[in-house]
Amino acid sequence: MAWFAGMGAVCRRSIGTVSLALCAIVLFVPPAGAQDSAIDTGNTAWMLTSTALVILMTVPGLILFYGGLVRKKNVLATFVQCFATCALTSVIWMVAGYSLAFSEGNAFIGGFGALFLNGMEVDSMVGTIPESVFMTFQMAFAVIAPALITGAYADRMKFSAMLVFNALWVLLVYAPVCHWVWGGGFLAGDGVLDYAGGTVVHINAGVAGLVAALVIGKRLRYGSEHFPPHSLALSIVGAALLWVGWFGFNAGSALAADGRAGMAMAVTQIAAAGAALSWMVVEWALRGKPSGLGLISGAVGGLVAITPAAGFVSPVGGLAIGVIAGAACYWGANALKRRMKYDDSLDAFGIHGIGGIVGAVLTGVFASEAIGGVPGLIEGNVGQVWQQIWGVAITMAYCAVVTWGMLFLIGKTIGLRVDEKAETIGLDISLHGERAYEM
Amino acid sequence: MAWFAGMGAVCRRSIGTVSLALCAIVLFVPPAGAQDSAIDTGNTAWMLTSTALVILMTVPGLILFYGGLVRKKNVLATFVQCFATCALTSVIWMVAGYSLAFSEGNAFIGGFGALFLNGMEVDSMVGTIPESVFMTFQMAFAVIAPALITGAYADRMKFSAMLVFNALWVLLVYAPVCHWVWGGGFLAGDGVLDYAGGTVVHINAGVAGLVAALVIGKRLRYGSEHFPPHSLALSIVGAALLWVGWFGFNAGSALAADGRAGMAMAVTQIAAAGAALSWMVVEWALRGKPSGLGLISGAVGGLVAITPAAGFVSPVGGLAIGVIAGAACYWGANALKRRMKYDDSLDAFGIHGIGGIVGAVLTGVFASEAIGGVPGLIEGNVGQVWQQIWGVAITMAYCAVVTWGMLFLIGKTIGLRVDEKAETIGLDISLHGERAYEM
Amino acid sequence: MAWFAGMGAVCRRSIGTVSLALCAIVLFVPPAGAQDSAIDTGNTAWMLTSTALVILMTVPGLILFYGGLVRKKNVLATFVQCFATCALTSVIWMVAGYSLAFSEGNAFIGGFGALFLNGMEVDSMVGTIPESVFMTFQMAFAVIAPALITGAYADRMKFSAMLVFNALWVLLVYAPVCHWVWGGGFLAGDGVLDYAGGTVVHINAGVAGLVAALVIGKRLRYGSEHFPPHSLALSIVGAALLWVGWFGFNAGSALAADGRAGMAMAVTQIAAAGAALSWMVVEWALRGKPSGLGLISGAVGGLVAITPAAGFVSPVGGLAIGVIAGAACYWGANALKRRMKYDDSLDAFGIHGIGGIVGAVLTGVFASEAIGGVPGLIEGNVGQVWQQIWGVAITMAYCAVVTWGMLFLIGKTIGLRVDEKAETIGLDISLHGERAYEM
Amino acid sequence: MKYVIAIIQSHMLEDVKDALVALDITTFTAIEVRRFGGSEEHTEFYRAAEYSVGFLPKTKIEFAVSDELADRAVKSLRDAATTGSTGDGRIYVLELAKTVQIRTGKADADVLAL
Amino acid sequence: MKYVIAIIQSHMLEDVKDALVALDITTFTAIEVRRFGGSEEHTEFYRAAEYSVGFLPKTKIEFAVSDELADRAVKSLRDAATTGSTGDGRIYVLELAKTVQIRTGKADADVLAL
Amino acid sequence: MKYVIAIIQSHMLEDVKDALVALDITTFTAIEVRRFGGSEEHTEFYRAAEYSVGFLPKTKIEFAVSDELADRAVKSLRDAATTGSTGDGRIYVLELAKTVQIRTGKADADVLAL
Ligand SMILES: Nc1ncnc2c1ncn2[C@@H]1O[C@H](COP(=O)(O)OP(=O)(O)O)[C@@H](O)[C@H]1O
Ligand SMILES: Nc1ncnc2c1ncn2[C@@H]1O[C@H](COP(=O)(O)OP(=O)(O)O)[C@@H](O)[C@H]1O
Ligand SMILES: Nc1ncnc2c1ncn2[C@@H]1O[C@H](COP(=O)(O)OP(=O)(O)O)[C@@H](O)[C@H]1O
Repeated sequence: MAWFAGMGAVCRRSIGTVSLALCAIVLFVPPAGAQDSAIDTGNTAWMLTSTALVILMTVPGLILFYGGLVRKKNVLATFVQCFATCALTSVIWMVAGYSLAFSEGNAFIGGFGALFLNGMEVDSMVGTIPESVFMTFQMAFAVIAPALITGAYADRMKFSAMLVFNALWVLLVYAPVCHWVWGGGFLAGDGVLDYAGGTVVHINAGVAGLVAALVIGKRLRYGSEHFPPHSLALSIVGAALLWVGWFGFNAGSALAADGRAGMAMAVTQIAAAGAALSWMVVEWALRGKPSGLGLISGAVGGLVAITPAAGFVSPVGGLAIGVIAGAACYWGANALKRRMKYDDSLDAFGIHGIGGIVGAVLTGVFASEAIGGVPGLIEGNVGQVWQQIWGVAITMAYCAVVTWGMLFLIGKTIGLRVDEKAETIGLDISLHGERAYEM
Repeated sequence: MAWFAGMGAVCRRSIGTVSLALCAIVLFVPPAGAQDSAIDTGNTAWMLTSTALVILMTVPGLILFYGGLVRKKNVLATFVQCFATCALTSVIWMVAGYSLAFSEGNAFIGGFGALFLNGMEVDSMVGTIPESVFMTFQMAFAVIAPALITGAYADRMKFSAMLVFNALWVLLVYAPVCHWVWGGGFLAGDGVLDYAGGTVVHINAGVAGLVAALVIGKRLRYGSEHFPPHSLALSIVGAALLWVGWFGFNAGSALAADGRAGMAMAVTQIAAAGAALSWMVVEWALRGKPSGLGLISGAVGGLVAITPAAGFVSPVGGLAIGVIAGAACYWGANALKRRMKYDDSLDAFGIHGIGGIVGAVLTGVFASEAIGGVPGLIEGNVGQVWQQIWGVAITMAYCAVVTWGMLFLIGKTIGLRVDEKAETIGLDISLHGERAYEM
Repeated sequence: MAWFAGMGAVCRRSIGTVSLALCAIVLFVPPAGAQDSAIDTGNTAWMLTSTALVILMTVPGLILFYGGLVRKKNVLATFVQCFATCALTSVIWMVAGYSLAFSEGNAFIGGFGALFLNGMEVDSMVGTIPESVFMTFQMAFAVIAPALITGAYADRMKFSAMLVFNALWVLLVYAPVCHWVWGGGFLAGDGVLDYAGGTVVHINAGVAGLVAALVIGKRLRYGSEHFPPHSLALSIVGAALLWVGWFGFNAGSALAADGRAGMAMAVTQIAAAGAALSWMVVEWALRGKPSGLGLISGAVGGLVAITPAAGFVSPVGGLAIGVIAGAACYWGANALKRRMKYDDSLDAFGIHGIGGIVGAVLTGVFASEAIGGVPGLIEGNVGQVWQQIWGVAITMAYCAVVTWGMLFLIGKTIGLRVDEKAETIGLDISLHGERAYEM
Repeated sequence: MKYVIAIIQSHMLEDVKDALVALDITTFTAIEVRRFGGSEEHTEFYRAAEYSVGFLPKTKIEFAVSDELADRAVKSLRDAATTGSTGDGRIYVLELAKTVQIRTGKADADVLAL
Repeated sequence: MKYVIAIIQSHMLEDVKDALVALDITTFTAIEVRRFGGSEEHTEFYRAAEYSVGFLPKTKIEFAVSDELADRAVKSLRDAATTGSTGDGRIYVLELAKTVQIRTGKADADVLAL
Repeated sequence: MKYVIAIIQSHMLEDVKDALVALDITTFTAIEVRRFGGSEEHTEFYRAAEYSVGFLPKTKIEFAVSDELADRAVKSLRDAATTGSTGDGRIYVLELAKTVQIRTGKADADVLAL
């Protein structure tokens, strides 16, 4: 995807203000029919692998990360939310999401030309890889975004409402924003850099999570009762799988097995490491002990922050982004959350939202012409930071408004929240008739 | 492997009834010595990855999926059964299994030319990949088939009997059937389509499981006592790993990183998603609640069903297969099992057997000439369905008879089942002297 | 890395005693600037994948393997030790470790030319892959070595002391030894074979673990109280992930997706299987029951032993190495440990040390000219065994002395061990303020 | 009133439950415990560690009954929990001074009916 | 002296703790138990297996008090643990013959002060 | 007869077991409990959540003895369980009205010999 964003950027820089329309043409990914570029089996091999790695992030990565953080009575429900989101989004994406994001449309949204993957043949190509691989890789991205949101409303949302919400959200929020950035839409045209989805996936999911947490309201007895994670062991394993899968997310966004993919992988590792250490140090200093939860929260925050930057910054830039993001996410999941008094249960906004925003802006700061072809603030291109902020702002605004509207409608019809008794007994028994562990 | 099956099919269609002998020659994979085709590093990279992914399916995927479903006192024994099967089968395969499946032989079974991998050099090739990679990929397939069977006789089989059974089964059931379909045997010659092992692995394992469950008998107090899964959390994680690993299983069966591999990966994801949703909907309608166990059972059923079809059907065909398989496996693991009153503990037959049969037949229905070169029923080729049924029937018959014979002999000599006291105390303590969890 | 080692060996054999200086030039990997060799996307794809697989070994593989073996009160601390080591080492490696290991220096250590990855551009190459990929792959190796050591001092080391120790150890022990073998140093020049790090990673970590266990002393109540693993289920899952990740470790060390990588993968699978069975049989014979812990300990022992041999031995050689290593590690983790009365908590030495030594020596026995270009004892090259022993001896001696010195200094300053109360309460609460499981 | 504690084989819990319900004892608590019993001692090995362990998992159940019902309850429980083999467990009957139903606050509530 | 056993809703543990601490009962033990109660029975399905289950998780707490404090302790506990809905649980008060503080060996130590 | 309940440091279980076995008390039940004790309270943080927690894991053991053996059993147990530091726990002795061995049905069976 860097490929598109990078091209968008290059485009704009050379041809100025008329870029939008032109880029939309250049960048457009034609899913309907084969291109004549030759397949590169090496690139294809890496993209097949990357797709598997991105699925690994959601199931079982996110499942374990989130599932470990909830109370014992809601473990299975949390697992099921992620797993069902994976299944549902895959089908939605195949039916219409891919078409809305990547088929020929306008600057705001794609068209209906690729409904049911119409036009995707065995030999259709996107660049040097088969379109089927590109489509599945994008599907894996579409899967993880709504799965991330589940962290915000964990422990209290109706399962039916969640399914409806996720289906609508993928079609009306994710697909358009994806189109803006990677499908030939106006954001890439404007020169906003987002290598692997900091804006499309993480800010988007983080903001949707914040809105959902506000609309749905706090968990019962939030504040008065203690909700310790039922198993940090699971969460650490989940974070580790997220880390590993993220290599596919970031280095896969090169759509190739080349030097830029390698550089993206290197900075991913470095930023995650830097952020884990940075959160650890801040927590050790402020609270006297470095916690396991802090370490993994920092690592995930760093992975989020490096996502938009991966193919644009040098290793030293990656380290800087990681270190800053670790501290910023500490603030987001602690001071900010306490001050604002919303109950974003598992910090979908505190980590993915804040990490995503910090990463998007810092991409504009640390971008290096030698790496991704676009200089950032440090190399004298002050404008890039403003472009990044513009991209963040428009995404946040759009996402917040549409997400709020959806939740409002669902709330008025199906209802968003389980009743008090179900919430007290726990969602595992009340929604799914099972427990996670048999005593 | 699609490569072979595909060629077999093409072969047959063009040269008619003399195909068997000819194809057997054409398809034969010569493990004894280098071929002169050039290596493709991209294809090789993907096959190395696929091999790792298929191993991931057995350990830890299947370990967790099965281990979570048994009672606490048998967790470790279930883990050990899969792990030991992985070790034992690898050695058996290296010593003789590979030779029996893939070295030059007749239409029914391979020869002894590649015992101890004799003739496999660093530069031996199979198509565009090194033979060592092909052999290890096939080894991973041979590992998972007997590991799947363990689900049927979980909680009561002797460990020693299990080892002997698995060793014999790989040599006398798996290797021949593998030879029939992929090693130049008569089934591929007959035009039976099995892209990634629906027949060879899943039907084979499912039927063997059913026979084993019948021969060994029910668990003590089955029916009167409740045997809830000790940890659905583990099972969901296991199912997620199976899902991820299955990309290697299906897309790896292209033996290449090409458009067909991409298409196989896409339909794998879509069918798994469709089947998970389909089981969920059926269960929600019939029982009032969508369970986590249902969701993952459906997903695994869909993955099984798409296995023979992966490289032959379009995305829409994949979705149809998934949706049908989800409902069919629901029936297989519920109504069918209750009616027949066998105790297939973890539904090796109900899911892998039924899913495999449904998938094999539907491959004949939905096969698309544009994808895999062979049309199916929908494209007017009625005969393909009959060929598929023939493939299923002959495999089931052969597998059932030979498996029954083996179990009978083992029962008469070593004995198949632990004694009552050992079963009551649990296999963890009685067979392995350990517990899975220290209280 | 086989590439280097292999070249080293070839070098030495042809040009005799002047090899050291010459090889140092030939083998030197210039991190500072692009080479003109063309990128091979297939090789790059496999190396990107391998890097992800090696990270998977540490987090979550080793985390689970080790975490399952400790007592419930130290689970999280064990997880955190591995996770924090992963983060810290990544940063250390980027800042200076890579430079010390691989930038231009002398026969003993590299230079400072690549501090902060200075000189690594998007288009810098190492062989046919981007340098960024090579560097990250090496980083993953540097991460797992100190993580392995944590098993030796589990349950009692201060977290701060551990961080300092690991940072120093990577710079002063790991980086030099890595330079000797793969960075153009004297061991490769001497013809010592180490395909994937048996000496650099496993012997090194095993010996450091032994020294640490001796210096830090036994756990409180060791011997009088029973310390059963709190969850063998976790350990088995961890061992399974180690197994899968090891394909990246060994087959990735080819730095290419070729026949030698395939052969390395095949023997890795075979040796692991052989060793698991061999430990199982020995334990079954001596203790009456085959335990799950035994099975996985054997498998890991086999994986360790095949590491130096992977690209040099045939499948039959791999099987032999596996079978011998399984029995040898049984002895190492049982008889040897009991006799010597040190408390190497999780057998970092008993398995990684012994397995590494056995593997390194047997590489000299079973090396096959047809596979890796170097004959071993069996093919008449008696000298190779001596070279291997020399490599083992010098590594053990250097590692032991420097590790001891570091621990001595840290003990005198920060202190190595938590106090009695903290150890009794458990490190989870006392060091990190958390528990792994909420009751 | 009596407070009855019983240690039973875990797999007999269902039978015991049915027996108690038949006597209108429709609520009780159950929990997994470890039972140490010399006769069931065995040796466990974890690599070099060799250890003699005498603990096996059992289930402990507890409930309150009126004095009148106590003997019948103990008898029913015993009959339901017996397998005839070592390790079947034991029943303890303690004197119960007072019970309070939390929801209603009623003291010494209808424990017979419960 | 009395030995008090209470079965409460798990999510009321914090409130109960505060109530006991307010009476200077600063130590007690707590444990998760499964409560069988006919009225809360439900059906569980695991594929073909259908089973009626009456167990729900609750928390059991135990502590010792002097005779004087017993009634106040029971009342406070009951007030703190009440939610008003079925399943709030029950308090059992048993006669306690003797206590020993392990650290000091003191018999019948200041259980009031504890 | 007496029913003895003891809360001990988990790592003292082995010593206590040996002490009981020495008195021919060869069976008892053990279970992990959470002990709340004001003096051992500490603060836990989970991101924004800050919470004061007073629970630490302990082991609870229970067994029955004859009246004659009771005092010796309590003394042995206490001696074996002492470490001298806070949190060593406490022993409770309750009056036991009756025991039944499930396997044999014998009432008030040889609890001394057990
Ligand atoms: N006779 C009894 N013996 C032991 N425990 C009981 C008894 N009756 C109730 N309990 C416990 O009290 C709790 C609540 O019981 P229930 O009768 O369902 O609620 P409520 O008293 O509020 O109506 C349950 O957890 C159960 O374990
Ligand atoms: N009044 C009580 N009721 C129930 N348990 C108690 C009581 N007092 C102490 N305990 C138990 O005794 C153990 C140790 O208590 P504590 O007073 O902290 O130690 P010590 O007696 O050594 O000073 C704790 O585990 C606690 O559960
Ligand atoms: N004196 C005792 N105190 C406490 N529990 C006991 C005692 N004697 C036996 N038990 C419990 O009874 C159960 C069975 O004891 P055991 O004597 O082995 O079987 P059986 O009574 O059938 O011979 C064990 O689970 C043990 O916990």
